[in-house]
Amino acid sequence: QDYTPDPAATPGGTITVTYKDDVATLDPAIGYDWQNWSMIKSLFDGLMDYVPGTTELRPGLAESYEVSEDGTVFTFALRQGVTFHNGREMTAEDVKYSLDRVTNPETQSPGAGFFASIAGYDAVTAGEADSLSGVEVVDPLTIRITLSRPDATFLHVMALNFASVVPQEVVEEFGADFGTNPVGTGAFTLAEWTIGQRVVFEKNADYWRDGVPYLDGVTFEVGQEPIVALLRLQQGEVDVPGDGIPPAKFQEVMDDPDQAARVVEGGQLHTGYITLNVNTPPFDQLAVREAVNMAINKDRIIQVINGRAVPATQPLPPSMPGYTEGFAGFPYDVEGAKAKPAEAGLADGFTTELYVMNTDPNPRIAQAIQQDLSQIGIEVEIRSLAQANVIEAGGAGEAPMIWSGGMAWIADFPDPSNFYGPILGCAGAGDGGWNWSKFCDEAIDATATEADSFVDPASPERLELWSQVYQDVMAQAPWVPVFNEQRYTMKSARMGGADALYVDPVSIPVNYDYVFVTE
Amino acid sequence: MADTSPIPLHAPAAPAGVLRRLMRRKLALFGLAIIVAVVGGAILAPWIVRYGPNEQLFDGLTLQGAPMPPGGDFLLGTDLLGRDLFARMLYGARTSLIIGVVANGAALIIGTLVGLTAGFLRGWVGAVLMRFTDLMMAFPALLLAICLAAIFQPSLWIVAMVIALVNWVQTARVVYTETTSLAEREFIAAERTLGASGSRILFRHILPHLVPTLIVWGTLGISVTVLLEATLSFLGVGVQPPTPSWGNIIFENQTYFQAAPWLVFIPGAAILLLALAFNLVGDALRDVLDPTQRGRD
Amino acid sequence: MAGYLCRRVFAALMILLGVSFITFVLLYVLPADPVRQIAGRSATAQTVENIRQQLGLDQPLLVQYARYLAGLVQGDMGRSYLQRTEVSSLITARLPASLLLMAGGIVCELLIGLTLGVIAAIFRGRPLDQGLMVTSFVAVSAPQFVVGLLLLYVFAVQLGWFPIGGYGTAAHLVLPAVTLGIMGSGWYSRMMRSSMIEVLRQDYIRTARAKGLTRSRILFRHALPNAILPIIAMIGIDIGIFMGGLVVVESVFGWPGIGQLAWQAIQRVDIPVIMGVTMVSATAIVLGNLLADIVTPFIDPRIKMR
Amino acid sequence: MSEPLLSVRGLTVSVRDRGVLRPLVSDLSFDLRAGEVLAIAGESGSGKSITSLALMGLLPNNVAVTSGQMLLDGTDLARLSEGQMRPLRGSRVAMIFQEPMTSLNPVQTIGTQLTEAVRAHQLLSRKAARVAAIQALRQVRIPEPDRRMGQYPHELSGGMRQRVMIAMALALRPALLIADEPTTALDVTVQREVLDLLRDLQAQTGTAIILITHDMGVVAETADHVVIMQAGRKVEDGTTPQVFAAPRAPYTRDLLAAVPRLGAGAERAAPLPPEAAVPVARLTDTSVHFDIGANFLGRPTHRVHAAVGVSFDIRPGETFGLVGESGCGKSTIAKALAGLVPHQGRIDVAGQTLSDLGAQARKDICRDIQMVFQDPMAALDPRMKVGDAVAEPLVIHGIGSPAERRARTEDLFRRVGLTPDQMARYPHEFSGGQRQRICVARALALRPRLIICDESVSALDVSVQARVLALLQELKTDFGVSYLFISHDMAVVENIVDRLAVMYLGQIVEMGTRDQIFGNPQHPYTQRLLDAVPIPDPTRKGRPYLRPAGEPPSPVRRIGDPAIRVALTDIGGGHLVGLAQA
Ligand SMILES: Nc1ncnc2c1ncn2[C@@H]1O[C@H](COP(=O)(O)OP(=O)(O)OP(=O)(O)O)[C@@H](O)[C@H]1O
Ligand SMILES: Nc1ncnc2c1ncn2[C@@H]1O[C@H](COP(=O)(O)OP(=O)(O)OP(=O)(O)O)[C@@H](O)[C@H]1O
Ligand SMILES: [Mg+2]
Ligand SMILES: [Mg+2]
Repeated sequence: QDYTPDPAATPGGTITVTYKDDVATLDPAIGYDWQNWSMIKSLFDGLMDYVPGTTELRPGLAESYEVSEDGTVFTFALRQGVTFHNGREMTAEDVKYSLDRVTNPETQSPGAGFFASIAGYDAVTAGEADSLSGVEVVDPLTIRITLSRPDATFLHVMALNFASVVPQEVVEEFGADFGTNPVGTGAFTLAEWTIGQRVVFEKNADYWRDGVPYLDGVTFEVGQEPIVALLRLQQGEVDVPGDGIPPAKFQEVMDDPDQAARVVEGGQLHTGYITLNVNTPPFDQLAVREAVNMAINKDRIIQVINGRAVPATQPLPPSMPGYTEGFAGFPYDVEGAKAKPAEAGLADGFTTELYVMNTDPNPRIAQAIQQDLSQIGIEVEIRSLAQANVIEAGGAGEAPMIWSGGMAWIADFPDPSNFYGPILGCAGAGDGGWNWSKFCDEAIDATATEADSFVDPASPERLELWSQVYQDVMAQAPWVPVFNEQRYTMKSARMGGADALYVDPVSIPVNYDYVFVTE
Repeated sequence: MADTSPIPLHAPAAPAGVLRRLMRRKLALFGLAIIVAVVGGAILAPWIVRYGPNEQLFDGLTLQGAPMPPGGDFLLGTDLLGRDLFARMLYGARTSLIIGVVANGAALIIGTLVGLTAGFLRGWVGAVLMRFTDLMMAFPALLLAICLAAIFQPSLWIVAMVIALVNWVQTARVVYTETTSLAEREFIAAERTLGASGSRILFRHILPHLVPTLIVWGTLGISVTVLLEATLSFLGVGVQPPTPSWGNIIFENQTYFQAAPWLVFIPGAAILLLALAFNLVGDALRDVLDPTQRGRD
Repeated sequence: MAGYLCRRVFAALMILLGVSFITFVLLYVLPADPVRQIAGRSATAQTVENIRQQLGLDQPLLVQYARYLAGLVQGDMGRSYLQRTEVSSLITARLPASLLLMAGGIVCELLIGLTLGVIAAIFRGRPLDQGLMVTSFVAVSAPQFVVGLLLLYVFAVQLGWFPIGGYGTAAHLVLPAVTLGIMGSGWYSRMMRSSMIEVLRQDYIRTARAKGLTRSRILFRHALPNAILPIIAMIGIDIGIFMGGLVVVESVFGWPGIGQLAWQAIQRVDIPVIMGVTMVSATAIVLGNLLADIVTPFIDPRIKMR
Repeated sequence: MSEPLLSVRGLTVSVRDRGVLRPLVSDLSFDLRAGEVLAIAGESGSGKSITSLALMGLLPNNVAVTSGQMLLDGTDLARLSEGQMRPLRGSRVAMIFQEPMTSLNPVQTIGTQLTEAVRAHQLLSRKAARVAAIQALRQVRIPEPDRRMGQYPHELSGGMRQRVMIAMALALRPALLIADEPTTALDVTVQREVLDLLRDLQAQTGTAIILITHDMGVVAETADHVVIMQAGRKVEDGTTPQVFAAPRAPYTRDLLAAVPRLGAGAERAAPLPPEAAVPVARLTDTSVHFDIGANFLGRPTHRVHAAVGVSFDIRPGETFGLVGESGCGKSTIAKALAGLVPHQGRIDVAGQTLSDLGAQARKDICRDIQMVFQDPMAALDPRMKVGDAVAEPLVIHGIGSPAERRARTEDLFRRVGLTPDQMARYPHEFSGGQRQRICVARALALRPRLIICDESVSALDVSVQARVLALLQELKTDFGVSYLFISHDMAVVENIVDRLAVMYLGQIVEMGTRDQIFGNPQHPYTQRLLDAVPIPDPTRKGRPYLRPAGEPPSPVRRIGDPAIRVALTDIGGGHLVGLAQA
């Protein structure tokens, strides 16, 4: 058994979770924000899954799987007797349909790109085929997936929400409205959705995993200002504030021992960084980029956000495999940083722009960065804009510097490769790509490809290669990794279950399937 | 305003009289004192403050990152980045004066001009102007502001312009209504028979009668525009950080109204005082300038 | 009357057409690409292009606009880029809450504003009047977010008189409506004061006194209806101003209205939703003005509908 | 003799002006018995209205009774608090105000306003109050009282409104009725009716009336006793025949002398100015109409035929009169001539046709035609000093240097009997007569050839009226201006005009020289106008007046339905008479 159930867990009870934003969609092929990510996880299942509260893979709808020697053929044996919420039994046909659907351009899935390694993907994207040639139904309970190239992360991909199994007849019935009428195989079913007010989940009594979920239901109340949600939590009306503890209340909560005891802290696969556009002078000069790296007082920035983070030295967060322990990065050294621009012939300093998303605390962090850089003669003008405008400027390569906060990379799955391709590799450096540094080093790209071609994602050589990739990247300093944000959340007194479930790295903010109430 | 004739009919210059009469009103003096203090503070800020407005002071934050309350080293406390609030308030007065007085004033002028012309001209010019006003009124002002500010790079003057461009509409409506009824008055017909040109009638005879309304709208508009600027900052299209303005100090810190109330209530009080001060002076000015009001309540 | 209405409705439609066109153009030139948002961060250039084509965003502006209008006429406002839900269903789900809140806000601001204005007019020039003047400026200068949180904290959390945010019962409505109405009440009290002072000077008030009517009857039956006339036109204007306030108030109180929808859409450049909300709010404003124009003749018989 | 109903003893009313008490009415005493009519006459600003407001307890905030008594049935009204006074108002003492147009609440129906007056003092059901109200309306001879109850003030003519006011005042049968210039704002025919009505009602109900007026004709026809006031003091009192027959105070004598008397003008027969080659102004078949109403396309449905086919000319140095009752189109003609409203037909001013003129020429024409409006307060910008107002036309036409303009303005002020040091004051600081003189000065500033006087003296009291008329005469001889003199007061007209036209429903029904019209009125309408004029001679009281049946016909017609034209025929010597057509 990969997971030992909590002996104290008792079934029954419902909980209330609040969110500021409305739930966008519950269609697993489309939902891609951290709010609906965990909801979809509880409504749907994929072939693969994670051990609750960890980043460890375990089989999901697949009972078992086999990988061919060269790592390009995956054969999954499905569980028997798994039914969708509508009562129909799930088969291999459904798995194939689901993978075809998510890659079909008409679905407009933002996750389609994850499946690029499956054979026939290119034909589907180009509109030449309706169906992935690499996905074959062997028999109703067996499915075989052939990759066009080895992909060490493929099992993680199959654990993504995008790979969730959906029933064809329901999708076709609702068409584009499947997102508000989701039917899956998950631990919960959707009972009610009142737009702008609440989404209610009900326990799936026929869930294929025994004993879970514990809760009879979960009510998500949306449109709640985080600060109000916390007030309600303090009044006992809310069990989990989905948006976490608002900065304005953090100090108050931590100063009260009773409340502080209910705060849960955990790492997350997140890095906050500044991109330096390597195509824009003077950031095209390494010395300048190094100077910026050395000038940032990360401790002060962390102090400004009430110490809710740890300083970062490299792109990967510490809990990610492949993280280089002991890598010093660029230490804070104002004097050293002052000397650098002179090397690049910019002794008098220069003026540049820093783009930042306009929600607290990002503009504050930008101002701290601004002050740090002014110490070494770099005058920074801040462009505090709406998210969409920052992404646009970053994609178009117009932004010399961007503070990533609010749009930052939170890993889709716990694998080092997830922090490279689109944001540091050549693939994302094109116009509109998410590689806002526009950093593109063929040699490093080659190493990354090599690392991804391993069959075993956890093999030490592979992790070694990734460690090397990120060290090489840092040698070129296209980024200033600033901090790795810690996740702080709170729960009501009646909530039970291990703390890890509340800071579940893949199921933020709560793993609804495994938490329970104590009264 | 009433004394618009170029003929020096009187030896004693009118302005001096107006000023003297203004001076006699205690409330007006109080208002004037506040305005002078704010403007003076804004101009002389560099010589008054001990810290720069954007200086993030090491002592300005506790180890946990909490701001300092007023008193002690920092007269009005510090903000969430450890900056001296007093310095930010003084420098912020510059921005807020530009928004609340210049942009709001511009909006008032545009609104008045549009409302006046439309109300007076009737015909197709008036119709077109009023339909345009109706359209602008139906248009969500905030959206327009966001789009304009996003299309141009946001800066103080762009923001001021945007605010002026979206805020004139209500004034125009109100002025329009008043102008149409004024234009019906007999003394306007009398002016016409004298051969007075349209612009003369508008500016010499109708405009002065709008002064009381304009004072109410103008002074209430100060708070509204200063807060609108802050809303724009909040939406990412306003005055860019770290430039302080009273409005954006409030908006940056509004969720902290319990943890650090001074960051919200001090700038809030400042906006209120400024608007009040202008109102006091405006009210007094109206009474002094309007001969028909003298002796009445 | 019917002819008057026909013409007003036609004018209103023209205004809505104008609003839709301007909004469309502004959103078109806005520096943010909705397709990027849809496609997600790992999308290839090919995918982005595909989506752009599917949504018709590669077409010239006028073609796009014509398509939008054609849809609009059939009641189709398109689908949200981000939620993939029909805009019309998003709006219909949220509109009643917003209308309720707006109605509550208007009632509050009128109740507070007119009362204070009348009191100030009666006590004009005295300390009470001056005190009310300061109050009205406080009302206008107070940022709604802070006001909302303060009210929530005091009346819901501390005193427990009202629920902490949410939607449903009349008790839920009180605090948001007051928050929304406070700013307007400042305006109305100023307007009402001057209007009332003007009316109290009129000859017919003297006539009423000469008839030996009681003070309250003179005030409420003779002065008030006349003083309120110039205010009615303001209520039409107000709906426009409220749209901005809705965003803030709805988010503080977790009120499921279109303000929150608009806010999210603007943050993420969800063009069909922005267009939809704009059209709905413009319609509300135009209707509000129309209503004000229709109501006025009932209060003031001198005004004919022409 | 019985006890007086009202006894005013040593009444002094003062205003607190910048901390100083200034008396407005000093030491006023008079008695009034039940069933009597007391007239208070005197020039504008002499304290008549203040006295009546003091009686009602409705003085403005800064004005108060400082000494004296006002005993009504032995109760001193001056000592009553507001709370004690309120029940008396309306039930014991009622008042009719000067301005019928503004004294009724525009947003309430006549019925509501009447019944509430009744119910304020009597415990009556709504229904009973309504019956009482309808009864009151019937009493003041308003046709169809039931329907009127549901109408709003603006739907009634001025005369009707004043009747409603009277009905309201009389509904509770007060012991004392104060009527403050109840007919000044009405035209002669209506004035006539209202006065007759008051007199009849008084005879029926026995209410005592205080009638405030400046019209000695009205006094002579209505009052039993007269009090003459000047500058806040009583200068004379007595029974009406006494005062008229043997005025003691010089002021009374002046006042009586100033009263224009019908027929007095005939003695002053002066030669008509000769017909010139080019008249100052000539109207040829001029019509003016206003379109009102709207169908669903926004097109108008009805047309007000305010002036129809009007033709006349004004010779240099002539005073041409235009008479007719309210709404007959007199002002419309004046406005068309001044270029304020568009017209059909042809108007020539000093040989130029108005409709052919460009903007500049139109402006220049203003130098030839000037207008003096009816209400001088309304015609002056309240926010402009009067000196600036008079200099304004000079500025507009760019005449002279500032110093010259100032000199000319001072000169104009002297001409109209004001002093140059008054130039720095604002209009509200003058009396009505003075304001009108300011308007005349402004009209004269450009030395025009024609001055249009639209009811310019109607609102002024007799003595001031006489002064303004004298001024006009004087200016005519000095500058040779012509006048278009518009009035509804036949007595005034007879005293000043050379020729006149009588208008009815937008058309001229009779036109000729003064002698022709007043000596030999032909058209029935002209005759009615003449009959309505009150005669300032108490010995000739009780002259019968034939009331026309119903409301006058309306000038409003459907579009496409042209007005019926009146054809004028010359009955000799240029005396044109219109024949009423079937
Ligand atoms: N509220 C006031 N404050 C100061 N002076 C006033 C006020 N009301 C009236 N007066 C003055 O009192 C005097 C008498 O005014 P009142 O209205 O009684 O005159 P009147 O005889 O009725 O004149 P008219 O015939 O023009 O109505 C005038 O000189 C006027 O200026
Ligand atoms: N702008 C207008 N629109 C519509 N009707 C009008 C307008 N001006 C005047 N009238 C109408 O034209 C007719 C003539 O009006 P005018 O003012 O010329 O009468 P008047 O003889 O001067 O009356 P008064 O003695 O009351 O001044 C009236 O029935 C009036 O209601
Ligand atoms: Mg009077
Ligand atoms: Mg007239």
